Amino acid sequence: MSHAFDLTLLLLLTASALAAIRTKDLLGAVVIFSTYSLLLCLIWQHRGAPDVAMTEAAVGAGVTTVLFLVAIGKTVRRER
Amino acid sequence: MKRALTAALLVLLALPLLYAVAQLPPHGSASSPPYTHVSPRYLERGPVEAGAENVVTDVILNYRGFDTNGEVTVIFTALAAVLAVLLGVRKDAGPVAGEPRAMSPVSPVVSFVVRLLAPFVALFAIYVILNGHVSPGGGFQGGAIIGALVIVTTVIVGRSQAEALVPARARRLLQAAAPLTFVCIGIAGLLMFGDYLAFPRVADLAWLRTAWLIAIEMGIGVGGAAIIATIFWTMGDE
Amino acid sequence: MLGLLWTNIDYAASVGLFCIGLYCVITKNNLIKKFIGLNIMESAIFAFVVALGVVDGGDAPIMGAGARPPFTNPIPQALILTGIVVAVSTTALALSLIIRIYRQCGTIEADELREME
Amino acid sequence: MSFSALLVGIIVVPLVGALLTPIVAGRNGNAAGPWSFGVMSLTSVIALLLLMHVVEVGPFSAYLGGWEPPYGIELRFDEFSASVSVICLLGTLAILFSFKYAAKELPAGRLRYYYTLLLLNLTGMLGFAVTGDLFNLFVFMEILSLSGYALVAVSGKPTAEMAAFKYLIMGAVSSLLVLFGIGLLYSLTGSLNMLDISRRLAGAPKAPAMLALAALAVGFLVKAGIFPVHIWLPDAHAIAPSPVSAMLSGLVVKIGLLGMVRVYQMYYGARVLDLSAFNTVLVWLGAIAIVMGAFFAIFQEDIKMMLAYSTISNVGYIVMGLGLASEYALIGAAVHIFNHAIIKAALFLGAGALIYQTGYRNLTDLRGVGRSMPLTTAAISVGAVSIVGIPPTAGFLCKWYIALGAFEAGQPFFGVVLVFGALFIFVYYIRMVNAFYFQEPVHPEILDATEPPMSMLVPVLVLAALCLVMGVLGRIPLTFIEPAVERLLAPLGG
Repeated sequence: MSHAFDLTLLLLLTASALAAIRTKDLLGAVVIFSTYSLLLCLIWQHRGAPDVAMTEAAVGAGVTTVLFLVAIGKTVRRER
Repeated sequence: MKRALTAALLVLLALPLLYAVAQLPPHGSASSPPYTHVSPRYLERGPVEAGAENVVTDVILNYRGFDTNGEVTVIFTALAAVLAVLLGVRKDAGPVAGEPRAMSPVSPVVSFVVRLLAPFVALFAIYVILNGHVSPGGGFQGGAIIGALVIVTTVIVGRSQAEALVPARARRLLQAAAPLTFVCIGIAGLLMFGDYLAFPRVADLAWLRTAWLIAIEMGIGVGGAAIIATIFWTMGDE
Repeated sequence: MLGLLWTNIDYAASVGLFCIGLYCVITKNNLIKKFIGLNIMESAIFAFVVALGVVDGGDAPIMGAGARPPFTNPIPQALILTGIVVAVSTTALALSLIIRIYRQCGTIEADELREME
Repeated sequence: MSFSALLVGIIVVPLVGALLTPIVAGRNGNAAGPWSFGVMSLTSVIALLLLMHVVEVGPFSAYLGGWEPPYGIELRFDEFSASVSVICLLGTLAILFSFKYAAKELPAGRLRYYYTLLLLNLTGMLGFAVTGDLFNLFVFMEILSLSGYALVAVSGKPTAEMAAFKYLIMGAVSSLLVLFGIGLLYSLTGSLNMLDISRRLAGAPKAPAMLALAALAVGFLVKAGIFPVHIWLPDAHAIAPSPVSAMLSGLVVKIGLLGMVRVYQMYYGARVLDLSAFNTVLVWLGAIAIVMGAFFAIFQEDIKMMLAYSTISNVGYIVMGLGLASEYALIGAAVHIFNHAIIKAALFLGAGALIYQTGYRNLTDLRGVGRSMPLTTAAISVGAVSIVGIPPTAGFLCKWYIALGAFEAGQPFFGVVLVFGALFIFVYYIRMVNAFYFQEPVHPEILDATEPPMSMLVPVLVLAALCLVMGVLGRIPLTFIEPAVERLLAPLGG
């Protein structure tokens, strides 16, 4: 059961990474990337690493995403 | 063409990587070197000799405190780097002059919700910072939450008002708070116990040890929040 | 070998994510996109290192009342806490540079920038 | 004063200096320069005391937090850590050089952060040189890399920002590889202390150990700018402000090489792998870098670009020396790390002074400058003679030792490559000296140029003088580093 759960998460993680790099809309890519960070966070929480999970949620999914959003706001939204 | 070639090369790169990681000590096994060498001592004696029930906190603040000292220096470096890259250039320079976008007024609903939630978020952040030694969390996580709160609040109330509260000199001190706290405690350890960043180990001084741990967590929290907010403002201003 | 890889599926997944990120860094033309790729690579390495510290059935290493072994290894977690902070610092600097480059050159596509040089 | 406290002090003093720089810099940031100069002077005194101590008693340690290794972090000062002396020296001189230079070249408001970043960069390098813990090494590497990226971009020119971004992408990937290698080594040994890893690595499975070696080596070699992955280096080093170029070329690339030395210390001690195949790769990489770096340098018009390619070539010498892995070659390589730092700093600061005074950076435009700025051009010429490796200057002895090492290792072919590379280098530096002294000026006003202000002239002259002094006293560093190399190569040493 637990192994199946882990595997599903890993598959979702890979899928979201692929989706993030395939999306042409940068804003969409950043949002998918923050989903990716949150999935990673779930995996770590599940594996008994709550400290890392919490940091990833606050910093990886939170601060990083905000910084990306600011940068996209200051530049362009679509990739050519 | 370039993409196919890169993909093919990366597959070729992945094969030896996979071959090598397959031969690492089995995942999750309790007899591999990481479980038998250094970590048993941390797990058995950490709470007693390092002072925090959360052994991860023991490791980052006490056993390997110097790494965290370096880590907060890295964030400070990031701040100095961002400021050095973005500050002091005229706004109208360059082909894409910063077209001053009309700030759309913040929706009253959002404004209300932020004002309503802000005290609770602040409380939660303080809880995360102060409880880092007994539960998951700690200075940097709490600092990130405070930083986010500061960002959101200044979007609502306007930045000039927020900045008026803290003069430039004090802001610069706050930005360096995390590494400075570390250095102060490190030197206190050097003077009192003979080694940089040495924490008291005798049971009589357990209160002092806890006080130091909390001081460091608070320093990291305040410093981290100040740096995150400053980076956000500077990037937003450019 | 495949059996071993199955046991070490976490490591294998990290290698896969690492390669996906590297692919993005090498082939993508947009600087922000390149940096999303770099962030994927970074988290792949973090996942790898945290996975080194996982033990079957292990709990978080927090020694409150009622905690019982086995515990996960705290050291990789401590390392990755540092790693995450380092990663966000790099991201902040890179995005500042991207904003400046856009301001001065009007584009953030690598090939157009190269022509400009 | 206990030496373990001093060992911590060499990191903490510049760190505190950096943290306080934005605050003490004053309203315009003008006080930042003298302040950081003072901080680095104090650090240099500490470095000197440590150096004297290591000569007296050999390697010594400080345990941070009082935890004995492998439970805590150990700072370990060995003979290779003696590079702190050159880091402090160059750092102090680069800051002195920046006094006038930075105030003129940088956008207002950045001054205080420029000095903060310089001090942080130095802190990172000093920490990297003295730490005995693998992960701590990574943390310091990040401090110095991050500040390095920003220092390249600090002038605010679009080309500088693009160069910095390129540098950042390559640097970040290489840092990740280093972190990956550290993770692998941790999983194989359960430890992060380098001496401890070396002891425990012996029974490890071969394939992951090899992968860790490869990941660490590639990571550090990218930082060192070895030939196929050098593409970030010329732009970054040429476009950065001159004091920063001197630090990047003289010191930061050497940090990658010092990292290689640390990797070697672990793997030689462990005897886990047969390193001869790996060494062959290194020797070839070094040989290719020597030739290609020199080849590209010949075609450069921009004086700083030429110096940057010359750095690639010289890194090739050091990597080749490491790969030859014979005693002479290793001694030569280790001392060349030190000497090249001084020589290249003299050249970059000298070139910076020329550009500052005349406003030209192409060799054609600079023709005839030797008549109007005799002291500066003389200093650059001393550097040039030195880097070619003409006796009695600093560059000679180490290249001679690496060549001897090639013969000692039974690979005379690489000795020939080395001499051939020196010839190439000779050609392009002759071109530079020729332009300075013997060609008619293209711009007549260059004859009216004056010597730079004292704060710029003094560092250049001091470094040029050191090039000569190190040539005469060249045996001292060679004999100093010898025990460390012997320990490295001795069976079951480490």
